[in-house]
Amino acid sequence: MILASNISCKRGNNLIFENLNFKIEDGVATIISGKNGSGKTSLLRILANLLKPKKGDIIWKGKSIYKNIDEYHKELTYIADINCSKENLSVYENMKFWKNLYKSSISNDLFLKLLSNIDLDNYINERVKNLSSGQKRKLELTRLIIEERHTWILDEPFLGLDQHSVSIIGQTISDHLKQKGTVILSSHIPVNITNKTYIDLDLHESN
Amino acid sequence: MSKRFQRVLVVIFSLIFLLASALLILFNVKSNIVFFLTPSELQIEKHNNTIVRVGGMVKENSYSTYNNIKKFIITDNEKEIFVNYEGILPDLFKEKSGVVVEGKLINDNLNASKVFAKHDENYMPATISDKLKEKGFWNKNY
Amino acid sequence: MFSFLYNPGKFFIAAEKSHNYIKMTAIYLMIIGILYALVFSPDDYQQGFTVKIMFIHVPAAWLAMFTYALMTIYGILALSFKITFGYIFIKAVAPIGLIFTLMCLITGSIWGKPMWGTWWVWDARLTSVLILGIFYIIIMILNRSFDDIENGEKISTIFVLLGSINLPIIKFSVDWWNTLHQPASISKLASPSIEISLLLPLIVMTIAFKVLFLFLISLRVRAEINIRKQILKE
Amino acid sequence: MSQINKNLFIFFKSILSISFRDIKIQFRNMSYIYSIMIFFIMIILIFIFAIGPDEEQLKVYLIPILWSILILCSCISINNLLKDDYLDGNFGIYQFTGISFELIAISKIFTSWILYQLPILILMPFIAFIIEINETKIFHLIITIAIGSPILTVFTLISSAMMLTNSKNLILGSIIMIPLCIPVIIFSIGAITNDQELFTAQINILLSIFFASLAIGPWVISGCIKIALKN
Repeated sequence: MILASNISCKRGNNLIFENLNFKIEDGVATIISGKNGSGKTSLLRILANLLKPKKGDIIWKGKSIYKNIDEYHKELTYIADINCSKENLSVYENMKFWKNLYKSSISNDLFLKLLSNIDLDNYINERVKNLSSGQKRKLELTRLIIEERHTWILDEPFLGLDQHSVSIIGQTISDHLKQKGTVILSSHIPVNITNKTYIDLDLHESN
Repeated sequence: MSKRFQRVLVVIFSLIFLLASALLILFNVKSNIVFFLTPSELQIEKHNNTIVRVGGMVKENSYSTYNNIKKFIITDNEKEIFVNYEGILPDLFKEKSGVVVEGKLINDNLNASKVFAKHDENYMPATISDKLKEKGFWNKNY
Repeated sequence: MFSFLYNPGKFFIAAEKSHNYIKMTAIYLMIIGILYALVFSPDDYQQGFTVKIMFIHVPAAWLAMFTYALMTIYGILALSFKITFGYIFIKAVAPIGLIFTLMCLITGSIWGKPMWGTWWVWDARLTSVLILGIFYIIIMILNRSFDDIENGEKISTIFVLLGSINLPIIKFSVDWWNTLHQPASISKLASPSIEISLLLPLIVMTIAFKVLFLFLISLRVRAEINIRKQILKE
Repeated sequence: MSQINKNLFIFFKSILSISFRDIKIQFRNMSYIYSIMIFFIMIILIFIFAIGPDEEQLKVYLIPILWSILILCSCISINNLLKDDYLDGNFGIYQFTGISFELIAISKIFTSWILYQLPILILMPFIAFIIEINETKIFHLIITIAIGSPILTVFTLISSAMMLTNSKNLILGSIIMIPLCIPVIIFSIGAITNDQELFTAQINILLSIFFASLAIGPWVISGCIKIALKN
């Protein structure tokens, strides 16, 4: 469970949102909605400690995350709106790198299963630069499984995905929620997730 | 391995490296970045026909001009170098005071292209130094 | 009590209060010092009248280094204790340091031409002071070339700390290596090698420069704080 | 005990995977490394043509020129070293892996040296033979470059890390780096041109700069990366 108390965010000279309070529960997907520029990405970056809020605090396990940042980071998977896979490496090499980097215990068989789930199994030795943008995004989303973390923070995960893939990812998220995982995402595309609440940033817009 | 422990490791390595670099500097105080050589450091065989800077004191009673060519001797109380120079000497150029000469070395003659006066860190009103000289207390150790 | 040294608001008030006093002391001390140094002090036994350049050259050189040392201290404070005044101070003071460095270099070469016989040589002391000047310029550029102002301030502060290695090199260059520049005259505390009648005007000029420096700091830092307030309001 | 060993092994695997991936990416696309080497040779040619056919002069000037070009080549790579990882969010995800940025900085120093300085170091003996400098000088040149190029790598990484959030003023990185390089070039040229006894003294000072830069470098680099990430 993550508690946000009174966070305000400022980009340049613009105050984007002010005094935001919310609670993120385990087992419920929290979907952050709002217009362009309402601060969805900023909020997610604040939750992932990639951005310092102007004011306010985020409380996790009864403590401020800023006092317990290493433990907090070990629970996180953050998927940004850009893909961090390297264009010159193959699909398999990228996944292998993430596996080693995150000290994951996942097996190679699971890799193949994962890839066939999202229709990438024919591209396993293809370089990432030859994939389409939707396929790149799907490759990026395999990190959700590879990293084996409890809290998922997803920034526009469905960008450029077809309807079929969206439902697969939605199913993955639902499965994670069933195991009492935490999911926070921002999305413009309606997804079929069983358990969800909304945070509407438009209501908190400051002038 | 927590991040704190990793940082401690890196701190230890940094300290070892800093210690190593400090030790290397300490055992190496003298010797380099030479703006000039002293006459005894100058090796005539090696520096012959090359452009060098030589620094030392102008020997007493060695300065003479001949056809606009100034001749004097630089010494560091061990070795002497003969200097020929054609041009304007700086104000501070004086016998028994420091000088740096840049030019081509031919045997133990230096054909100077530039003469810099190296002045010492002593400042004293002119009147007082005259009095001191009169009384015989004048012992400048440079 | 000393909180005005690191609190922008309190510094602003203290600087505003003391503004007139500092200004007047700077002016008077400057007049006294310049008169004393240029007119009433005796000529040197070696250098004659040219020794008068020393009375500007030496205080300027000291301040050029002192400014950097102050910036280093404030940089450490800013980075390790998150004191934002440190960033303001560095941003405001770097141009002052540059001016003193330039003053030192220009007077030095004016003095060097008749005395040494050259405007400039690449010996350790002169080169390291030139690098100090370049560092000031880099710090100023760094402060101004980032989209995010705070970012630029942090980066330039890190650069200030990196560049502080240059300070001991400047100070000891004349002792470590044989240079054309003479060793320091004042630092020999037991017996400075300057005669008292030449030392006194130097001390007066040094104090005058220090007060002038204080005045410039208070002006520039206040201007910087005002700019910040403006940004915050917008 | 074996559990601890296993954890250590996994941890180092995770750091080394970063280095190996960087090297792999550059080796997939060798053109950058080739271009640095070709650039190096081209500038030497330009200097040879500029100085003219006088061999005596060439022998005097070429070693300082080689060193200057080495610094220029390092300057060129400044905008390549860390920016990719910053822009595609890789530094962001390194935060969540439990590896501190100091160690990542060390791995970056290692890989950047291998990728951008080692090729030139390998190239150096051939170049030196072509321009016929005598053997001891070549030997000294290679030693100074072997010690000096890691220092240059650290400095390029420092200025590269400082320039992460600055996308407009691309030349600023070189401006930061060059004044820091002045002592390196003074002592390495001093070591080559001076005779044997001064050679060891100068090499010692070069070594001490090497140790100092390796000690300070990771902290500065990681600090700058953290500042850039928090933006």
